[in-house]
Amino acid sequence: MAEFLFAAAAIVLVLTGLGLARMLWGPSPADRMMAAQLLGTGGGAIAVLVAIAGDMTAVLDIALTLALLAAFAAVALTLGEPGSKRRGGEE
Amino acid sequence: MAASGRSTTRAAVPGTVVRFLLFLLLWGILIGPAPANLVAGLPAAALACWVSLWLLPPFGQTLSLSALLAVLVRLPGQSLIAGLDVARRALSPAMPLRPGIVAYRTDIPPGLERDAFRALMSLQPGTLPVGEDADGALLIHCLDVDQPVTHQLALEEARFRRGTGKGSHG
Amino acid sequence: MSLLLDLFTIVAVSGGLFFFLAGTVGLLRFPDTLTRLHALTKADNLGLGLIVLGLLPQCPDIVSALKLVAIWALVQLGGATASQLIAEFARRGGGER
Amino acid sequence: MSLAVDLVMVLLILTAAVWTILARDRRDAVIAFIVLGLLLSLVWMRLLAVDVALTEAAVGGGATGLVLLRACARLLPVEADGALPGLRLQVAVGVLCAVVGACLAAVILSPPEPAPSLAPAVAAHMEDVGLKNPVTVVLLAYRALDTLLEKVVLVLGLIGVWALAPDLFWGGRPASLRAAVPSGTLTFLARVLPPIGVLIGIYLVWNGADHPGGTFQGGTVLAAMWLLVMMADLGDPPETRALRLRRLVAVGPALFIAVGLAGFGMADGFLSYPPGYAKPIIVAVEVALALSIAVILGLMVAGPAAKEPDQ
Repeated sequence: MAEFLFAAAAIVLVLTGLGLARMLWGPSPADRMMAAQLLGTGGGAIAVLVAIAGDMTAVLDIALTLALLAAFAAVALTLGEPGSKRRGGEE
Repeated sequence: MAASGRSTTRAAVPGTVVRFLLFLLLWGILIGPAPANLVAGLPAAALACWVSLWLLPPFGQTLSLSALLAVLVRLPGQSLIAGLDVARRALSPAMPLRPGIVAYRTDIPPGLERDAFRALMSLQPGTLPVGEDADGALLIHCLDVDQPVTHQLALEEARFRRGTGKGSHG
Repeated sequence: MSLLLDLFTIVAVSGGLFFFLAGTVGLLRFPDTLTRLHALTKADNLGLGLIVLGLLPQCPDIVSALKLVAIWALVQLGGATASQLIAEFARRGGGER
Repeated sequence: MSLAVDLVMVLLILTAAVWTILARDRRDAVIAFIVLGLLLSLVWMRLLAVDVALTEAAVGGGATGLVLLRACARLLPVEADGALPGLRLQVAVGVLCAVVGACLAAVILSPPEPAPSLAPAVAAHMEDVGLKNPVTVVLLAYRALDTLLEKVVLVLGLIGVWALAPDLFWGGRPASLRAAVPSGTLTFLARVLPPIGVLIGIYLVWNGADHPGGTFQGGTVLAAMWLLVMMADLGDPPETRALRLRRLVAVGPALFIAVGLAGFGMADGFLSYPPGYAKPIIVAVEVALALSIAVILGLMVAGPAAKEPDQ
């Protein structure tokens, strides 16, 4: 069973990793941020799989921290906003 | 949380106790049942309870726990339908999408209650709240505007309002 | 019994993988920002949910099982709010350059 | 199988790292850096360094994005002309970075064989301290001086940030962190999440004595919750001259130093603990440090005072 769960974690890594293409393509910061969100959820999934498969319950705390802070990158996005219009005129 | 919401001060006490116990329960889930950890668990739960009371003062209105539970119990099922819906559209070669924004007028007053409803909406199949228009109607982005979205949302709203104790008398 | 539980785990975790696949495909294929957000929130949240569900029978004790459920609940809350925050941001024009 | 996983991780890390450098837009670079942080957390998990993975998840997932995106917002008015540095400067910076990178690579790729390790020595003396997490034992017992100086550096960093304030504003409030456009979603999150985050932050600190976790992870989570509240406009950044605030900033390092000095009288010297009391002392120091770290990190993101102090 552990073998299967580790393999599943590897597959989640590959699948969420493919989402990084969105980080490269964009076109907007919102799209790029989605790659980070995807990796947050995927990272949580990988952590729970590894924790149970490897019988390392401490790893669950990584998933817990990732889940707790899942929305923070999206929240932080609003911080950079006052300049977003100026930014557009610049290039 | 308490059944008698008429006097907020009297209702606040059991509400506070319930919150404290819930945080203590969460502490137990985090660290395990060993009683030695209560040394830190009791002050931690008290602090969390204090933060929660500061950020989210006890409601002056009655909540129907059973109706709220009914809303929460539906979440996993809704999540399944929503995921299947997205998967079907994403994986089908033709990619059937008719995305668009629908304005949905809600009776839920602005504030925490409406924000909670919006969070619930974003977990529903095919809908994602993206803001409000000048008149205060919710703007809902839909994967398929041909679906009876407003009808479905109205049903959800009725369920949600039963949970917050306003459904029965409008 | 244990065989049945293992089967349940394999089915649920595989289902979770399927939805992670669907989410990534949607994120890459869907034509515009807001539509892609649907793929992100809904498919991946379900993916994580199914993986958590599948892992429940494999948990060494009840505490870690409850912790898994707490992780799932936090991800639901995070997904529900993050998707709206990104949507609001994109609609205000922060998305375009 | 495991080689393939490693290759995938390396590929993803390199993608995120290179994109962080190549991205033209500063905000795009920050987003790539957030992605890099999440990936690093997974790498540390793969290396079974759960403590480090936790730190990276908390810092990379919560704090870095906030700090850097806030910096982006502040830099925009300053660099509105958008002039790129001259070619010669670009080349010079590039060459310097390449040299540093090559040196680091050389150090990492050529360890003595077998790699030096003090792990057996730590494992042999774990019982003397009474904690079960070897990382915490090293950080707070054997290398306590490093840990102490790390925290003092944080305080110095905060003083440096505060010193950026004009004289007129000294002691006043930092600029509001409020989002440019108020959002009900943000308010909702900031009302619901912080109590849970406070509990999890305390858990990470408390659990750190015997299991992976610890002051920095917990402190970062607490700081993130405080920042969330400030961003949702449910609380303003406090006046930097507030005595209570400054006490919180100082309490962790001060207690640590006090314990260190007490070591002269009660044990073998500076920062040594009296036998039998190591665990309670370390836990008390950890709690105070977590509090200080949370406040310091929050104040660092909030930035220097931007208003005159209230009369």
